[in-house]
Amino acid sequence: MKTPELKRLLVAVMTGMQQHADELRALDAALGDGDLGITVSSGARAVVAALEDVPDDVSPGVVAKSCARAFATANPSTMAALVAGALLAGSAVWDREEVSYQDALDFAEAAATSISTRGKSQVGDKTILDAMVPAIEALKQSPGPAAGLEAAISAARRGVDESQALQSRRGRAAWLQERSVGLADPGATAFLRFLEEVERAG
Amino acid sequence: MKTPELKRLLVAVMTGMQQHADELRALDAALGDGDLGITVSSGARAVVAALEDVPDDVSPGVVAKSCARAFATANPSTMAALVAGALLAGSAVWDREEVSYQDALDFAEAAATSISTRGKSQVGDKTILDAMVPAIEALKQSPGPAAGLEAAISAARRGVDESQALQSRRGRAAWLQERSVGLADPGATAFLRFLEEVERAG
Amino acid sequence: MKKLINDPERFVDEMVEGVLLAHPDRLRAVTPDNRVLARADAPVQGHVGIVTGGGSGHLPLFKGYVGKGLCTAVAVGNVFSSPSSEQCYEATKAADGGAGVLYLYGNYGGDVLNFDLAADLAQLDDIPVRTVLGADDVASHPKERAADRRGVAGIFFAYKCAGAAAERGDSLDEVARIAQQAVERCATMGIGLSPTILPAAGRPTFELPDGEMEIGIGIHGEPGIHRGALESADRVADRLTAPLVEDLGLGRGDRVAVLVNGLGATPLEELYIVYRRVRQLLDEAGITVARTYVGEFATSLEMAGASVSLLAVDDERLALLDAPAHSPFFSEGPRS
Amino acid sequence: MKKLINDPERFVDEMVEGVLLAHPDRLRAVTPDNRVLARADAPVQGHVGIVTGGGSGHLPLFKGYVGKGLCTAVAVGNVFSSPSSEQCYEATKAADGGAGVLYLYGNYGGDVLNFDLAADLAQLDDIPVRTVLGADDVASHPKERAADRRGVAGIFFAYKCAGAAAERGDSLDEVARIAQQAVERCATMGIGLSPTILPAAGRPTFELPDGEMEIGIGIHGEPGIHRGALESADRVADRLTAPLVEDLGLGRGDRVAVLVNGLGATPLEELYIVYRRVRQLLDEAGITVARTYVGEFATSLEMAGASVSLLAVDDERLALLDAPAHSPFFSEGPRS
Ligand SMILES: Nc1ncnc2c1ncn2[C@@H]1O[C@H](COP(=O)(O)OP(=O)(O)O)[C@@H](O)[C@H]1O
Ligand SMILES: Nc1ncnc2c1ncn2[C@@H]1O[C@H](COP(=O)(O)OP(=O)(O)O)[C@@H](O)[C@H]1O
Ligand SMILES: [Mg+2]
Ligand SMILES: [Mg+2]
Ligand SMILES: [Mg+2]
Ligand SMILES: [Mg+2]
Repeated sequence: MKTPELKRLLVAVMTGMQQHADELRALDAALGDGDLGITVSSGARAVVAALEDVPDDVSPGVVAKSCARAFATANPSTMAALVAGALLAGSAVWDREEVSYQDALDFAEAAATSISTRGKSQVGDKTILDAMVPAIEALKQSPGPAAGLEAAISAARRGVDESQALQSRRGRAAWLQERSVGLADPGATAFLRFLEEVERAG
Repeated sequence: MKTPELKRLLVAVMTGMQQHADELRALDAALGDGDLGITVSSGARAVVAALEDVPDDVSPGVVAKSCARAFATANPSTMAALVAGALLAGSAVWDREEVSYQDALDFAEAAATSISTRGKSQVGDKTILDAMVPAIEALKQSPGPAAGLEAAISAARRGVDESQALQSRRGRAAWLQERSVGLADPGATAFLRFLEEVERAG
Repeated sequence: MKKLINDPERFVDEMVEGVLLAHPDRLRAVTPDNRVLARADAPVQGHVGIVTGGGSGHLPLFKGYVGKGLCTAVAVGNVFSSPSSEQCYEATKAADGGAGVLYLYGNYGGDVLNFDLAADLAQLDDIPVRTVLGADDVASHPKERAADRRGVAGIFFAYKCAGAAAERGDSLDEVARIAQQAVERCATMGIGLSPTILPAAGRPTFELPDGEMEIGIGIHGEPGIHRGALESADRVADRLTAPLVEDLGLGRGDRVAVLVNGLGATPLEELYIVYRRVRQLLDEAGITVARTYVGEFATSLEMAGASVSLLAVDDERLALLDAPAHSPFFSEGPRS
Repeated sequence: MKKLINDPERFVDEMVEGVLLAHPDRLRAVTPDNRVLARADAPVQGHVGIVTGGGSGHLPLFKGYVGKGLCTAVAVGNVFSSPSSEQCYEATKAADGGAGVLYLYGNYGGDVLNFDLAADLAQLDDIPVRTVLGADDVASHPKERAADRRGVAGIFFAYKCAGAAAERGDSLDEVARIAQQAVERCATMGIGLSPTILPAAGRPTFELPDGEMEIGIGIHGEPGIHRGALESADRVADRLTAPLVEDLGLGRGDRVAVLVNGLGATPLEELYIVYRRVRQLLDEAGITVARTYVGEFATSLEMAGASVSLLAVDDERLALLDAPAHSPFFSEGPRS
């Protein structure tokens, strides 16, 4: 995939993401402060706007960097900072003209590592990582993009569902302690919606 | 009527008045600040409590003075101050052991004059006087207590009804200007309810 | 009812008890029922005393303006209800330092009746009393009847000016003159977005459906001059400001102090958004904003809404505004 | 929505514009987008700079504590949302007077991530940075995890102490030590009675039926430790105070400063009713209340509710609390 196609895909995905603002607001209101809807919708809108100014002749890595900056400053919450950091980490492995399925995998792994490092968090803490890490694992185990995406979505969905039973250990949701049990993590759900939008756009 | 009977009558009337708190609150909320319900209910309660401490061997004038003090301090609003002043003015003409129908009339006239003087108000300003003055007029024209009370109630009711069409010229309600037209004056209504309670108790 | 209270009947008593416990070095109870409070150092010998008072539910009004450079004593009524004449009279005695006493309070029937009676009592004690009524709400009466207007947030300016004059030792006549001018050169208009609930009544004092506004509302929820769908902050600021400029006859080159006051539940953020527009309007009209106050100065329990006050100022009035003033609720300038 | 706003997306920008228009002599914009503000006289050469920041919607927190004897600069986020790392970095540069910079803000994930990044950038400029996190909300974590608690109203005490230390010329290490101790010796717990509405979302951030209360609520409406039917003010004060006394290990003979803070829509009268009970409890426990603060110090837009904070004090900390501090939103003591 080259830059023009990547940009088109991202615009489609980020446009789609804005429709999930309500759901994410509600989930974050139950477990946190209710601003994740705004973070995702204004962040996605900012990414779309930023992509308009990105020329077609830059590398996919530069595209990711632009997205990172736009998402980070639109509504700089925890999620915005973690996602932006993740995109920056991923962009570092994308310094080429065209990216392959393997490159996408490498990007995702670098991104997850970044979130884990900056957030001092791991799978089981009931964060975005509970959807992201199993999804990456499923991608790795799949033969190619199409099957991979489907497997990743299933894995992310399972991650969201299974982590409901857990207690949140990071971010605002951790303050809820036992009362967080039974609720879905907003960040993990956002990641699931992201994968679904990729499937829809692709 | 002597002091013990007067006290019994007043306790009955003031107990009954507390049931009109809601209506008076609502009327005062529409035309003013909504506190007339409290003024009347807490004032009436204070009068009942004060009457318990009034010995039977004082003059009816002293009874009226005790009521004035109790009503004035319970919730010292406009109405409380005007009514207390009116009772004090009335009590001055009651310095005797037993009061007659004529004494009641004199009391009422002194009371109305006090309100008019202190409030710088007259009939037509859409205040308590719009019910009180016609009621006193009806009393004067009647042969005796029973017929008099009935006539007074009718006159007061007419006063309340007719003054609805007027614009309030005194107190908070005056700020409403044209918007006060069509609403009943809370103070005039309170006076009507007072007469009705006297009839019920008698 | 979203209220943090105990027995509604004890609302005022417990509130005053809290105030006295919190600020024992600044305020003292004059009467055993705690309904009359004075500056800890009152009376100030040789200085004019200033007595204020009125119903409760308006904090920092009224008791919050008892302090150095402000009022000397206050009579505390029940919620939205006048103090009694005895209480006003006790406040008068506590404030009298031998130079006479100014009554400075809002123009409400019950208050006027009770303070007038207190003045009669004070006269028997040879305490000279003058009365100046806060009457700044332009929505309550047209200019021809300016003296009949109700008093709202703008009384803060009168406290500030009269308090500074009394503190520097002005005569009763002079303090009264300064207060009267501050009242006459001040105009206020407010907007209500939600009603208030009297603790003892447990119910809204008036109906105001969600999404509606009442322009010209009083600080007890008295109806205003226009009710309609809630508009933007800028449009509301336009509606509130234009009549004030008109009423005070302000024009290019004039100077004003601005007070944007919150009625209770409206966030400070929104008051600054309103101020922004007020300021734009005044700038456009060539009127200089010499001093700005934004915050809660006169509230109505948990009412949502705001008011805008303008005070026309000259050098004299500015100096009075800038004089130090210190109460537990309002503090500005050096503390002596 | 009972809000006096214009375009919800411009809520913060217009609010900050209003603040700058109102207080041009005290605050200045550091960046053209007005999202970084500093004391008008910043940086103060040779003195430690204190940078704070966080989401908007909490006035007077955060920008209200920028002033003499308080913080030096602030990074202003969107409503309930962290400022960006660039904004934090700009604030750092504006605050640096050559003696290093203390970051003092509330313990929230987004803020920590962005301030940490700013500290990395500042290091490249050779500006020494230390970080102290407000973490006083005992409802958010048990004592074993005290450092993970969220920061709420008690950060006021840390501002006051650290600001006084910076103002008198203490070193960065010393200012950081004083701030850290103020955080550690402070505990807060709050109650929410109604939710708050984000201007841009236009909907309550959480559900809280009328007549219910959330004990232990955070200043963004984060759930607390108990939800149930609203109780009397005294009972609520009991619930809020006991855990603080326990957490700080306070006992007979200890001294504290008390802060009763309103979350936005709760009338000042009710805060004093709460204070009354808090005071009774401390008196009964033989704990001396050395200083009292009642009012709005850290809000959550129009949320109804309150919080109680206790700060354990000794003579040193009392002197820091009593040092003069002057911002447009908080003023105490002589102005130099
Ligand atoms: N330390 C962390 N590590 C990884 N993910 C985190 C961490 N803290 C929070 N998150 C994720 O961020 C989501 C909340 O994002 P957001 O609403 O932006 O946070 P906030 O409002 O607290 O700034 C959570 O649902 C969780 O998935
Ligand atoms: N100046 C006046 N003269 C006569 N009656 C008055 C006057 N002002 C008010 N009233 C009466 O008082 C009633 C309101 O009483 P109240 O609610 O106690 O007043 P407030 O709440 O303004 O103190 C009015 O309905 C009217 O009948
Ligand atoms: Mg959130
Ligand atoms: Mg009334
Ligand atoms: Mg009243
Ligand atoms: Mg957030």
